[in-house]
Amino acid sequence: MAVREENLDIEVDIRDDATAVLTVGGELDIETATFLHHHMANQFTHGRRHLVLDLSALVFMDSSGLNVVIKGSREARDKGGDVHLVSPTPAVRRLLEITGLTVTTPLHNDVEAAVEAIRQAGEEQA
Amino acid sequence: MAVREENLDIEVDIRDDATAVLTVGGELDIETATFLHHHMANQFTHGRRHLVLDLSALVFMDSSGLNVVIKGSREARDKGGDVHLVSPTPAVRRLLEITGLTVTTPLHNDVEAAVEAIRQAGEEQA
Amino acid sequence: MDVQGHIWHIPQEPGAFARARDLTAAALATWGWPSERVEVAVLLVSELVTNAHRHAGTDAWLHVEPLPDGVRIAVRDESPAPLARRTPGVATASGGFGLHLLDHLAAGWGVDNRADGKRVWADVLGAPGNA
Amino acid sequence: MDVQGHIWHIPQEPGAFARARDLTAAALATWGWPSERVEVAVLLVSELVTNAHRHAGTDAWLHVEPLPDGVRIAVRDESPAPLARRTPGVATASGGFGLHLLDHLAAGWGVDNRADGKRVWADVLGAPGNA
Ligand SMILES: Nc1ncnc2c1ncn2[C@@H]1O[C@H](COP(=O)(O)OP(=O)(O)O)[C@@H](O)[C@H]1O
Ligand SMILES: Nc1ncnc2c1ncn2[C@@H]1O[C@H](COP(=O)(O)OP(=O)(O)O)[C@@H](O)[C@H]1O
Repeated sequence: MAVREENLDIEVDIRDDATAVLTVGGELDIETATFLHHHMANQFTHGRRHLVLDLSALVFMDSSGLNVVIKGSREARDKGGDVHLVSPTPAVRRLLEITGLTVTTPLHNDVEAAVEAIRQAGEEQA
Repeated sequence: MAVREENLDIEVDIRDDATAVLTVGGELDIETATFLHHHMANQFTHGRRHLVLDLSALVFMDSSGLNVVIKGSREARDKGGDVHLVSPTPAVRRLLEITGLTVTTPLHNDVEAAVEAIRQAGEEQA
Repeated sequence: MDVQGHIWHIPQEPGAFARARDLTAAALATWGWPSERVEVAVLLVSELVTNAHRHAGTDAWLHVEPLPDGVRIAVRDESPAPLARRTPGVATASGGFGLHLLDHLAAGWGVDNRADGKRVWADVLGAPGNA
Repeated sequence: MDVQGHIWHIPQEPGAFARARDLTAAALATWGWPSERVEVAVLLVSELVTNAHRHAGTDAWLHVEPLPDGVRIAVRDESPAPLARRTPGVATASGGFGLHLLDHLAAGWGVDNRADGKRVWADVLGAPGNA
């Protein structure tokens, strides 16, 4: 059997100096998790401390994927920002719920709601 | 079914100020181990720091029994003495070997050999 | 069910975890499983094969066997090193979620030890209600 | 062998461990086991029932089932608390020898977890040579 291609697609959309939306599609496991982390770390380097992860096209995620989301969230918080998750599939949502991630990490129904939440929190602070 | 009687018999024979022989018969498990420990501790209180445990009539011993022998040996060594074991049955010997106790604890074929070894060690020290 | 199950060798190579998931999903689809239950089995397979490669550090052998009311997945590795329960903490990002997922998603799971390695198995029931 | 094995409830009461050993020894004697092998099985029963009462803190259920080449002993308790490997040290008197004895004396052993407790099993072969 031919070696199976690992499959994780990430698209980045910069919304403002501090905010980026990452559209994450495919499968997030221990082999692809590093790739996502590189993308997140790269955004932090460029001053984006609010990251929105659009998970609507993510068909699989296991605890290795979860570990990287937790790691990225911690790094974002260290910089005064956060990671926001958007519309996970039912399987990914189940993982987020069972592991308690939904308690600590904001979850939104669509990308614009996430961006709006970040903007409002910023105004309140200002 | 009637409650099974726990069965551990200990006889104590004082050989000199510092040496006692404990003949241990029956079964040594978590329920009876405390009883053996009381006997050993009592000897330490009376200055006997060399204890010979004659195990030839001990038909059963598990890791709880082992733990108490280890504990007693440590206490004996703290006082400058030791615990010597004598002629365990094959089952008990297997336990002592698998757990590595035979590496640290002197084992003798009969009580007189154990008493003689203690005496000689004392003379060398003097 | 007259299918007696599958055994696949999952060597340590790129794409191994995705391949283990694909094989599992394909087998369960053949047996007529609903996708919601396939997803649970596939998640646990991913966790177990990842642990075998990453913690045991050996190749893995994946078993997928039908049960009267579900499926037993089992992953054998060649290391006797025992599993260790970790307290998974979202706050600390320390990992340890794999066994936690087994506790929550499997009807039962276990570890069988032999001198030449071990096997971690988990039972996933076929219908969501009776887990 | 047409004997299908035994299940005994071992409540937390004085003499429990001795009783578990007696029942095991009597069953194996009936099946014609040599005393040297009976001793191994009886030792592991004593370890497992002690762990159930002491660490799980619940009553125990002892299963003794014939295998084609030996016997499977299994002790069920009602606590989901997992086993923990400890490094047994003769120097430190810290205990932890029970699982070490399973590693050495059982042909294989394992833990099965369910939401309502767990079962620790061990296989003891009937003839000393083929362990
Ligand atoms: N197949 C295995 N072989 C050896 N050790 C394992 C295996 N699976 C799990 N472990 C151990 O159990 C621990 C907990 O596993 P798990 O809950 O999946 O968390 P994680 O893999 O994130 O550490 C691991 O950290 C590892 O030490
Ligand atoms: N049935 C059980 N239920 C819960 N925990 C257990 C059980 N059996 C063993 N353990 C855990 O595993 C550890 C190791 O057991 P063992 O090797 O028998 O050593 P010991 O009983 O001397 O501590 C125990 O200290 C305990 O924490």
